Amino acid sequence: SRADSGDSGSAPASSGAPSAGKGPAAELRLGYFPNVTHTPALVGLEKGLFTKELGSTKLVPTKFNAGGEAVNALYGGSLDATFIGSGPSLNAYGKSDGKAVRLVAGTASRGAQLVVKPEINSEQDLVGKTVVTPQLGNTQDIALKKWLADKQLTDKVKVQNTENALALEEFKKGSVQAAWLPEPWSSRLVLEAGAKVLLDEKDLWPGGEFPTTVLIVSTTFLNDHPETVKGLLKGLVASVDYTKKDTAGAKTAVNAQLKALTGKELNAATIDRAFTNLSFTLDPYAALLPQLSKDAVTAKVAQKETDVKGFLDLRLLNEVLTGAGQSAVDAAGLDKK
Amino acid sequence: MPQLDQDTAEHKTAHGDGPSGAEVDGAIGGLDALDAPDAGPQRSRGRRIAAAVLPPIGAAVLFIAIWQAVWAAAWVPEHRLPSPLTIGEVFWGLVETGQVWELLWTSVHRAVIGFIIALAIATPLGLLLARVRIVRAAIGPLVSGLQSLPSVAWVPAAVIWFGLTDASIYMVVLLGAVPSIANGLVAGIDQIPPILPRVGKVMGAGSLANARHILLPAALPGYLAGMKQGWAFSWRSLMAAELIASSPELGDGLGQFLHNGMSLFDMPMVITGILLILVVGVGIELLVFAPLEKVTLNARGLRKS
Amino acid sequence: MPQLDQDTAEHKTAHGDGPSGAEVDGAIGGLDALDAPDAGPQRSRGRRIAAAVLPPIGAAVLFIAIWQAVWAAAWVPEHRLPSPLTIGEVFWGLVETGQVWELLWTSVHRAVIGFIIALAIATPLGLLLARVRIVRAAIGPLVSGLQSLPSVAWVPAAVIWFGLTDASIYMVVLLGAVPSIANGLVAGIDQIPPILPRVGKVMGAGSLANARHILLPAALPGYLAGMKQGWAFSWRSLMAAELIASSPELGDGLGQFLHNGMSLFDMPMVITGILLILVVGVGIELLVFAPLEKVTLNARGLRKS
Amino acid sequence: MAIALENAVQTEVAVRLEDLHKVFGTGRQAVTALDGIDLAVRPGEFVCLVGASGCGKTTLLNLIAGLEQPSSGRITLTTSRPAVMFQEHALMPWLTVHRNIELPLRLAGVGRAERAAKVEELLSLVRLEGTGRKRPHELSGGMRQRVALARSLASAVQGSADGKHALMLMDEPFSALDAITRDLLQAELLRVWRATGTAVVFVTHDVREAVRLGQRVVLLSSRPGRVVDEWDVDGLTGSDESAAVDTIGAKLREVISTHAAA
Amino acid sequence: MAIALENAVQTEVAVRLEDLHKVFGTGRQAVTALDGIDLAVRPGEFVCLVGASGCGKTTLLNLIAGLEQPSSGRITLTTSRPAVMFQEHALMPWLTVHRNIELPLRLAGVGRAERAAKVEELLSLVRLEGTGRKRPHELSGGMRQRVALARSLASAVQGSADGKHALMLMDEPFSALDAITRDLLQAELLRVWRATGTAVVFVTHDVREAVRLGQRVVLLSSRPGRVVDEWDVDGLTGSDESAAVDTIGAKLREVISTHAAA
Ligand SMILES: Nc1ncnc2c1ncn2[C@@H]1O[C@H](COP(=O)(O)OP(=O)(O)OP(=O)(O)O)[C@@H](O)[C@H]1O
Ligand SMILES: Nc1ncnc2c1ncn2[C@@H]1O[C@H](COP(=O)(O)OP(=O)(O)OP(=O)(O)O)[C@@H](O)[C@H]1O
Ligand SMILES: [Mg+2]
Ligand SMILES: [Mg+2]
Repeated sequence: SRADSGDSGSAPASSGAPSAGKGPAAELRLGYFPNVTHTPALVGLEKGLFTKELGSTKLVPTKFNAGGEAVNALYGGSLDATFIGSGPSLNAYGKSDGKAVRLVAGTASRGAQLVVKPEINSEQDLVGKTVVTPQLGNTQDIALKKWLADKQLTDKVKVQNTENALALEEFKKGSVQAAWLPEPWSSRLVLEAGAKVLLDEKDLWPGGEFPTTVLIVSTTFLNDHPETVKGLLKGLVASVDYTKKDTAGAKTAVNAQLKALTGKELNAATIDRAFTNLSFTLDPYAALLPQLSKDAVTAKVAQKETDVKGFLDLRLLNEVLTGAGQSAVDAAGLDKK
Repeated sequence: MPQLDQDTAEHKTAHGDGPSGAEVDGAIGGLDALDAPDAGPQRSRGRRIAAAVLPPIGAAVLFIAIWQAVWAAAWVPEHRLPSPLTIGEVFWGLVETGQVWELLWTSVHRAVIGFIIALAIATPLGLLLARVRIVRAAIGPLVSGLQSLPSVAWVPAAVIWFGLTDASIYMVVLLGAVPSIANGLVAGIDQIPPILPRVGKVMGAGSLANARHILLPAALPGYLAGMKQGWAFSWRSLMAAELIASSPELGDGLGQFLHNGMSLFDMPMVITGILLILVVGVGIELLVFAPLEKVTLNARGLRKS
Repeated sequence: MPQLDQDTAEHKTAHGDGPSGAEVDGAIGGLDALDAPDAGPQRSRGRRIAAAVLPPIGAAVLFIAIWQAVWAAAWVPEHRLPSPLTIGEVFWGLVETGQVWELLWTSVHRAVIGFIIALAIATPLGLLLARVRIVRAAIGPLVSGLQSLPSVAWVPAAVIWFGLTDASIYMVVLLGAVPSIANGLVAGIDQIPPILPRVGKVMGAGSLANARHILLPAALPGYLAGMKQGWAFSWRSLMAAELIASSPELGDGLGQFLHNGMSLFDMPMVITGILLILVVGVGIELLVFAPLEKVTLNARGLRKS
Repeated sequence: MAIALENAVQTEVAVRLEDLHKVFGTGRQAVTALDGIDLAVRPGEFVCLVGASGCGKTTLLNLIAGLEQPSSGRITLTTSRPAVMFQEHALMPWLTVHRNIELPLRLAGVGRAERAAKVEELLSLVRLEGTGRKRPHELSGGMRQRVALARSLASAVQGSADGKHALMLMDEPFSALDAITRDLLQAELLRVWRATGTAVVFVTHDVREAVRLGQRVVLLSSRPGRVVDEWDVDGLTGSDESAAVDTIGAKLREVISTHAAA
Repeated sequence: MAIALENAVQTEVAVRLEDLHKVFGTGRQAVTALDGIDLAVRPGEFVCLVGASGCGKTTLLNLIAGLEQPSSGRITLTTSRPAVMFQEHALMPWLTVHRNIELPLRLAGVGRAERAAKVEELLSLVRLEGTGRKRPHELSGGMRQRVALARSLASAVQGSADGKHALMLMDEPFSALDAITRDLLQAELLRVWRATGTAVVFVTHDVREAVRLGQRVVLLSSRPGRVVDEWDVDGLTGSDESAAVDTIGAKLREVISTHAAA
């Protein structure tokens, strides 16, 4: 039978304040994606906001192309923290039986829309049509499938997973008629392919907010180097503040990063529209996480609900926020098992 | 006493007295089998089948045992290395729901069709490349270059031309497999002893008859090796092509299954996917290529039974 | 008048009177070159180089011309099929910023290192597979099966085991290239006329000397073909591996560049990426494999120079 | 006009070689295999070529067969495509004995039944009844040579079917056979030759064989290969025959020793 | 004890074959190549094997060389590893002539300078001076055979260096050579044989050659291969020699015709 000792290192330190750990880490390996939904990450990197707060700790930013590799890298210990979609973050927590990762802050919310061909005016018009989402089990995929289930359209609407750029191309050609996409792709479909918005996902959530991007940290790293994580969070707070204050500057910073990372920037109209649909906040909207986890089951991308209790660890974030004179965010009781 | 000396060559065998010396040597001697002459008298049918089936099964059992041991030792957490049992369960789940047949059918029939088309294109292409100097000079390096293009590179082009249809998938598969098979054939033809095409020529064989009666059969061993590699390319390209999109029209194949496992960070799903792909690969090798190879080589007296 | 008849074989050649009959035939006759005997007297150095360089350049020019024509006809919208000029501009941009050298260097040096390691592993593996019956029976089909596993399947495992390091990338490359090279060597060895190892044996060559002096050189043509395919595999696997992540440590390679183009559906970038990859593929073929092949075949009298 | 003229001159010639040169390789490595060969073979004539090992006999046959291009000089054939028996057996390793012999017949489009009958006949002619289903690698050296002989005879018979003069080129066809089998096959070859009126160019290193079989014996010198002498040996018997053998042998010895000395 | 006893008996024997059987294939396809061969070769003895094409001579050599396993029976060698010259030339196509001949010396670990000297010596022995840098495909059939001869001589010289009796197995080594070259090389072979005291088992289809070279001629019958007769032909000359040739030839003819009739 299987010995259980191996995982002790990653046992949650849920009681008491995070202990002093092993002092600041030598380096922090931070994952992120070249997407506008990761704006605070991109701005923080572009403006050097993380480095400033991390002091002697060397920041190693790592750009990922897919969530899978980022989570595997976290699992494998070659990544310490990453910005990631809320859906995959839950998955990363659940698949490691609640051991590998902790959510330490929100980053962005909202910013996903169901955009359709102009002739589609209601959900009933979607019957027999194809709707695209970016990837099986990602945030928008779950949202669409949950929504379809609610409207009892599950078997009447075809769901196709394709990369965002391909979705745009297919939409232009008319081989797909609708897409549930995150920014900036919903904006690009509207602006470049004449799509119209049938539904903004924020309308489905009470208060109009839901987590889109969050910051997760490897549990081991959190236990060993709380100061470093705190530094990272300070940088993130600064970056979110900056983004809110100087939207134009943030847009420039994002485009600069995108240009460097992918060789292409977003055009002004797209980034403007994307920014209006997104909101950048440190609140992970913890209260909604259990619902998201339920939705995954409803959407049939997970067999069983992930128990999200213990997933959050917002103490460091709240320390930073209160220290900066801002209001603390609520963990909705999910910071305890 | 020279005959006590190591160098003294003494071969002793008697008809039907159990395993012949050469065989036992082969099993024990490892590398020494490099020099073992063909085993003497014929072995029984049962023993021959056993000799073919036991070693791979032994290898598989050994592999699973090591895996189980590593897992039990819990060096790595469960979510990184699931136990063989977990995989077994996932697999069994696929079998129970019948999904496994759908996955296999979707991918295998596509790969087979793609491969056959590739063969039909690559064979004349390979013949031209091998025998017409100007064709070789003009596009030979290009064909080799194409081989090294990753299949995903063709995905955008395929989608633009053919949309999200099977045609796109076949295009990606063909671009993977054709250069490989053609190159294999070229290599095979290059190695033909020059006397054989000359024999064809003096017998008055025209270009086509020469290709049909001399070049292709003479190049067969190399051609088969190229086909094997071509099959690998088409199967791998298919896996890449199946990632283009998952949609009800296209149906789910193994590539999609693997990809879904990776998007959901579901290691058991990923490993099951890998094993399924491997099973297909090994199965095709054992059922198609190994027998073909054996027949080809035996007919030419190139391999000891 | 029998000599006016088609069948009358009449060969007429005079020393140094311009292009020999065989050559002209070869250029005009297309498929008939299948039967053309080797061109008579030696050609000048300049003409030989021209014969090597002109056809591929001609093919490239033809290709670009067709492309430009299709683009000019505007059958497909610009964003799906950019003009050759646009590509030229993107490419020039890469050259001006020096980025192209970084991309090429990162990918090519990784591929070369990976390939060399693969060669070092695959050669003994191939020898064992080819000559030790039990090894072949046990893991032969597995090696062929591994070949058909898409590289991306290894990515999760590689990332978990080796993290975001070059080691991960090399693991993916090795798993792609080793089975292919080993299989090529096995195919090469299987085709060795059995008399040659026997000659080695009667000369008292031990296992290693036999491998070194007889098997490897005798299998060289087939081995080279396997190496070529192995290179294609390692290059393709590298493209898959480079998608894992990009960080300052890992650097950006061609795979990453291509992926960026694809995730934006930016056709000029995609096509530039494809062309760069192709250039490397064709370059390696022309600079490494083609000369090696030529030497190997010529030494054996297998190809008319 | 030139053609018509040539035609008139050549009606008596099956193969005409004029000032034939063949050089292998280039520069310092060049080997002059043939250096100005002039030779004419009449239709139905049996010519034996003898010469030292490496003097260019095989090269000459290859040139006649059109398998190599002469460096200079001119070859004219008025016959149908020659049947060739190579010095190496050159059997297709993937075909059974039966199918190897059948191959020229298949290529000529002969029907299945006729092919089978022909192959059986040829197999018994070369004393290999019952080995039709074996592969070349299961045969002894001499057996392979006999299969190659049977194949070239099949090819010859086929070639001569189109009404033109036929031609056979044979390169040491009996070298791997024991004396008795060789005697038998020599007799068979002569029988086939007489029956079909095929011209034969026959390379051998056995002067006795050359004299026994040939109507004319041509001696090549080596390095460079030239025709040094010819003997008419048609119909010689008894002591005439052995005298011819001795003469030719002596000349051969002389040619070789000059070469060795040079 | 058995070993010691055998030892005493065998000191006079280089090769001993006892009731040797060799069957190729199984079931209905089986070919009995050798059917109870008993033969002993003394150290330093020159034995010639003759027999019809396909009677099993090559098979017998392969068994002695350890390249095939007998179906039953027993082979005992008291010599060092035999040097073998195959019926096919079996040259390594990727090696130059020089390197082909050098190969056995390299494998035996002979130093570079010594190897080069030895190869030059052997090349001139087989009258191929100056062809060292050519590849096998650039040679004529007879030249290839001579290279193979030189290589087997290199191997023999090497094999005998360890103080034991040496053994050479030669399978029709002169079959592709013209009469003159053959005479020269026969003389060279005899010289080497006398100088080194090597036992030789020599397969040939030329009875004259067998009588000229051998001390003993062994005649194999074909299908199944058995020893039908042996002749002591040591030191025969003149008319004795041609008488022996005639006797053996007649017997060979008789054996072959019985077979053909059966
Ligand atoms: N492909 C080649 N390349 C270079 N040299 C060659 C080639 N073929 C033949 N030669 C040379 O040409 C000469 C004549 O060779 P050829 O094979 O015609 O001799 P041959 O008379 O048939 O001899 P043998 O009786 O030994 O078969 C030889 O010196 C040989 O080395
Ligand atoms: N590998 C094999 N498989 C099957 N049969 C074989 C094999 N090798 C030899 N034989 C058969 O064994 C018999 C003897 O062959 P072997 O080669 O010993 O003849 P040989 O005496 O050397 O003849 P030759 O003078 O023609 O070379 C032949 O009938 C041949 O068909
Ligand atoms: Mg010759
Ligand atoms: Mg033999």
